[in-house]
Amino acid sequence: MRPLALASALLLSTAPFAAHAEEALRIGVLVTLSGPPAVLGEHARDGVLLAEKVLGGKVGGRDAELIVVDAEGKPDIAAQKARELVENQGVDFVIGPIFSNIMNAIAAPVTSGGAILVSPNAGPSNFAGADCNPDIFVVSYQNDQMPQALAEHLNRQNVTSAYLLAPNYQAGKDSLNGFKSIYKGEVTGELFVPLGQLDFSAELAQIAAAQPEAVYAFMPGGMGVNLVKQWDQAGLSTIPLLSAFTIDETTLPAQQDAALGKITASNWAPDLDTPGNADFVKAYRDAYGRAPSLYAVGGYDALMLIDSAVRRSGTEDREALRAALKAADFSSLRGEFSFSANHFPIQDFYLTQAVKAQDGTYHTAMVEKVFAQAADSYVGACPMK
Amino acid sequence: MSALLTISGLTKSFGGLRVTDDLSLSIEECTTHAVIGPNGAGKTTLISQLSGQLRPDAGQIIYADEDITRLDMAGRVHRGLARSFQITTLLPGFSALENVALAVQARRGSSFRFFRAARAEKALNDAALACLEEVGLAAQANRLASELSHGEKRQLELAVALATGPRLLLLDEPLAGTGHDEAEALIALLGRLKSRLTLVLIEHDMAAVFALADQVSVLVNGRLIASGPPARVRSDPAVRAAYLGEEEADPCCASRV
Amino acid sequence: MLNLILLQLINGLQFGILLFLVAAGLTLVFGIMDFINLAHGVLYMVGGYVMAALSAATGNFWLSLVLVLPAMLGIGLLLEAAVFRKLHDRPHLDQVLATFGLVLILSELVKLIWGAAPLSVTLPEALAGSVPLVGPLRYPVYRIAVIAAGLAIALMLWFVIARTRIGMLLRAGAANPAMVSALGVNVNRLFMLVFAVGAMLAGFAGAIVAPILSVDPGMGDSILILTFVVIVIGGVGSVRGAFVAALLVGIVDTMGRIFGPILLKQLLEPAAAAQAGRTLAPMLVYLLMAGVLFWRPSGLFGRSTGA
Amino acid sequence: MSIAKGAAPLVILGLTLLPPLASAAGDPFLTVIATRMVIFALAALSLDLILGFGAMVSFGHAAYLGIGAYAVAVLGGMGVTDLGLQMLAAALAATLFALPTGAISLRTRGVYFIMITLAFGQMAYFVFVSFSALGGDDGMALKGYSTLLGLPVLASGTGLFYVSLALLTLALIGLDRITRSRFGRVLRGCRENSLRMQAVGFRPFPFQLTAYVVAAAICSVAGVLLANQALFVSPAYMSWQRSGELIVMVVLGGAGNLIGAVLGALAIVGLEEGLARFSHHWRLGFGLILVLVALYSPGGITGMIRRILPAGRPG
Repeated sequence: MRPLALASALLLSTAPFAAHAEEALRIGVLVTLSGPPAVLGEHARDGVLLAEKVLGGKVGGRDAELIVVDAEGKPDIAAQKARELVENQGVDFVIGPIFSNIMNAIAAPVTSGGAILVSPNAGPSNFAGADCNPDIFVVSYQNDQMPQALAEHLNRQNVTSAYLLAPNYQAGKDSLNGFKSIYKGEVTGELFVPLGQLDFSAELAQIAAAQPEAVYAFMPGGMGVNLVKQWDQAGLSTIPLLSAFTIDETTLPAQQDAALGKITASNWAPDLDTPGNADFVKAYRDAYGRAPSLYAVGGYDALMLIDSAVRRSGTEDREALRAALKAADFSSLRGEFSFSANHFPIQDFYLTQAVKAQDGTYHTAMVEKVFAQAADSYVGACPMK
Repeated sequence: MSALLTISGLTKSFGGLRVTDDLSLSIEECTTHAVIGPNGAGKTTLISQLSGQLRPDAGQIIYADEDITRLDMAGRVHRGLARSFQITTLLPGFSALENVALAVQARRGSSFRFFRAARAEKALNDAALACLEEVGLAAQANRLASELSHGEKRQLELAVALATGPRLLLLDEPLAGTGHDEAEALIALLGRLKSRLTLVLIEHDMAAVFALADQVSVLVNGRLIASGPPARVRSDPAVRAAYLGEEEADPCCASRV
Repeated sequence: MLNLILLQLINGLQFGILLFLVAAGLTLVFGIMDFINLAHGVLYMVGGYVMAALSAATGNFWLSLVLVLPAMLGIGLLLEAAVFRKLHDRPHLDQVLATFGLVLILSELVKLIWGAAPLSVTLPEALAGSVPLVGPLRYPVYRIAVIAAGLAIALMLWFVIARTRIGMLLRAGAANPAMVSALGVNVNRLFMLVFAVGAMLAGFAGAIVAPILSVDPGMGDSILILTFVVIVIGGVGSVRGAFVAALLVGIVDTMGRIFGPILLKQLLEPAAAAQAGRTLAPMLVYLLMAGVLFWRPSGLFGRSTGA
Repeated sequence: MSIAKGAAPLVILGLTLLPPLASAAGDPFLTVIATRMVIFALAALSLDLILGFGAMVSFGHAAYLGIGAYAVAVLGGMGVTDLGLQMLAAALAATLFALPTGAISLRTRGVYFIMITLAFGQMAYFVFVSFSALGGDDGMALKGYSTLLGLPVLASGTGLFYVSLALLTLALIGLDRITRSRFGRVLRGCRENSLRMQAVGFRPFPFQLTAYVVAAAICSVAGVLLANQALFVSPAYMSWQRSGELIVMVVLGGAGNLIGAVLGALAIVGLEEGLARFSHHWRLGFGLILVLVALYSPGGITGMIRRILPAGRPG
């Protein structure tokens, strides 16, 4: 049990209180904390809470109250909880969510209710393009960028054929399309598996028969754990598996040795040499007993972004606040960081791989930089300038 | 008199067991025809095939000059071929009146009426009450079927069957499990019905059988071994050997006289 | 191509055997005791967690696997005494409500104890790696062991049901539940036994898949529905039906998913085939179930519901 | 039925007074939660018609919630925002899906019926998951609320609440009459003993199918409202977990007396909202409550009320 998490959960029951001269800043944290993918939400939440602790309980120099709410992985429930946060709890910011479908559901209730949405993870293409919104800031990435980084890596390695694997739903299709938009070699096969499938023996047999030069997989959460564990068991260790959202610090405790050496794309890793990153990793480990992931970084940076903007402009003047957020005048754990016109980040992307630390725990580690200060490919479709 | 119901070559097996074996029989209009036989002779299976609950493997059932072999239960009821059950199958959560009213409703008018409360429909209730009166159960009209005594349930079972407006009534052991007085009353009631309906009666109570039946058929192992007027069947040596003798030899199974 | 089809058949078989292990206990509880148990999938999950905890504590796969059995038997008996016994002769819907509640309780307890992150169990050395089949195709040793274990248990169940007195009672109970009590058997004891053994089988299934699949709080959910599909296709109460249906579901799902899109490509233009394949693949087992129930409304080996 | 007669007006009245009381109490958000309660009450109520009165336990009822919601999305996308038209289209679509699937499902009985309805529900779910034009698995946000006679009545929280409540009341009255009509009597008769009903000359099939379709249509209206409440549609609305929740609502409240379904929905949505405020591990307590009700209160909430208030027997 994590006392901090429980304490934050209990915070939710505190009633709204009367306005003070310098009212406390209220920030909702709306992430999925139940169901199979709960661990991603926990990482993001813990990242936010750690940032608050680092800031000494104050955000933007003001007392801050964090209200953590479970999106339950259900879009309609998340939409209702978002409305409750904005209309009833009167939050100024909502940090969330983890999943793209939840993002689609909560964007309108949050922004039309007068709050600003800061996404620690989800970055669906519509919000990067035509549906971009002055009150939505995504501190993570646009979903396509991870597969694109891997495709670019394969291009540079002159890998001429690849086999693709993704769950059968929107994000899966988007991910493969993202990969194909960059990849110059031949795609020899594409397999879609039902969402939630846990046994990949059939797909692995197909891949074994096809013997491609490389495989790209997008297999988030528990599905990724199983895919990676079954990969070597099926005798595929000779075929490189490159993946996005499949191997990270949330899945490594279960994948363990099976993930070692496997390549993944990321915008961050625990050993990334940026100011404050080492301290963050240590503080996170000390506080929560596990290695932070990119989800934790998303949560941490989200609050740090809010802190910088409120410090700079306050919350009274909305235009000024937006401008202050857009300026991104905070020290990201990822180093150099700025926003495109669509409020998605311009940042570096890396290849990482899973490694085993001396203490027996697992984490991802830098291999090389693929893109330097890259923006996403949808920014042109965004009317905001 | 012409035959109202004609069965020819009726055959039904469960697994390897032939429960109805090439059975042919014809039943005249306005007669009472009893089917008797030892336990397991296939009497209830026969009734179930006649009523449409079971489909025969082979053979034909002609009712009122129509081949009804493949017709379902409801279709037969609408043509006047109704049945009662040996094991009471009333609607336990419905009142006695409602049990009967449903049967009236099935016969009269559409049941695709969605808004008027059925319980308040006078025409249905009056007809149902008349049926209850006929079987002597009018006083219990508003009690739940599940609360009635066993004998009352047998009476209600009959009332429901009557309410379907039958021309031929298949009665599967209507006296089963009733006490002496209840049985007397039911026999008297069947005697009254006999004059206006065709009855096919399965019954273990030999006194009742010989009091009511115009014709008796004896079924053993799914086969018809004798059929005819009661006196002739009673004296048939094959019947005595296969059935009646055995009954008389065993006092526990002896009929209530 | 032929080799590949063969390999996929083995994959389907292995998946089917796994489903059978979970389904066997449920079909008995359901068919004989006429008890709808939504918590059966959670018992599979608990088996996985107990296995993960034990192997972390002992560091020995085989010892843990052996210890899982009594542990799950105990959990089964405990649940039976606390909840299931009281619901035995209640309407199905009360059972649905109670066991739905149990699903929530056990899933949340597991999260409280072990956290939400998936856990894993290390493969035993002896069963790691894979054996070559044909050409580049290989098959994991551990999965062969899973097939063998599943078949052994199926055989054991067959022996118990076909050759022992308890089996006789179970068969009688499946055909006619009233008969069991008429035979002078203590129905409550029989129920307790069936339920606890069912829990043990489900837990064992959870334990042996732990090294291939991750152990997470959601693992019971997905298996539960598939298990119900299996026992309904097989016919409620029939262990033989569950076995056949489990293999059928496993093979249809695996083969259909892989070869369905290939077949569709022969019939439709590529884009339409890809779309149709993606739409149809996840529904395959449901189409199979609807089809079976359309032709045989009581499943393949179920007793006819009659009138 | 005496429970329904007594409790229904009280429940409706209580709900009617809720928004003004909520704003007086300084917690206007209660109205949003109450709207959700009312919408799920409508869905559960429709399920009770087949589950409680027809003994048809559908494990795919949430499909109609989804169909209703997508009707709003599709028509809204075409510029048709009128609530009446959307409800009509939703009911029509639900009928079109319910007719063939209901007809096939009704070949089976008992648990086989439960599972075949699950199969159809899952098929509907996967069709919408793979429907890219409607957002696929991600779902899609709606551009705006439905309109009533051209007026943006639903855009305000209280407007949506009262429209939902009015529809719930209408459904409650309508279903109360239906279940007591000739039709309803046949349906209840088939629940108690299908063989008996055939023996008096009824074919259960057309009655059961009609009830199945009516329930589907009503549930789709709840879907229309749900889409308006969340301003979002997603296949998640049709998942089997949702169908299971609807069953649990009906059973918790007490099946076969209409008001039970309403009370069950109110209780479940209320418990979810209420318990979630205390702890993220609220499911522990929630599960415990369900188990305790199942063990110690046969007939659910209405069963409990019946035992506390010794009313006359039904009839």
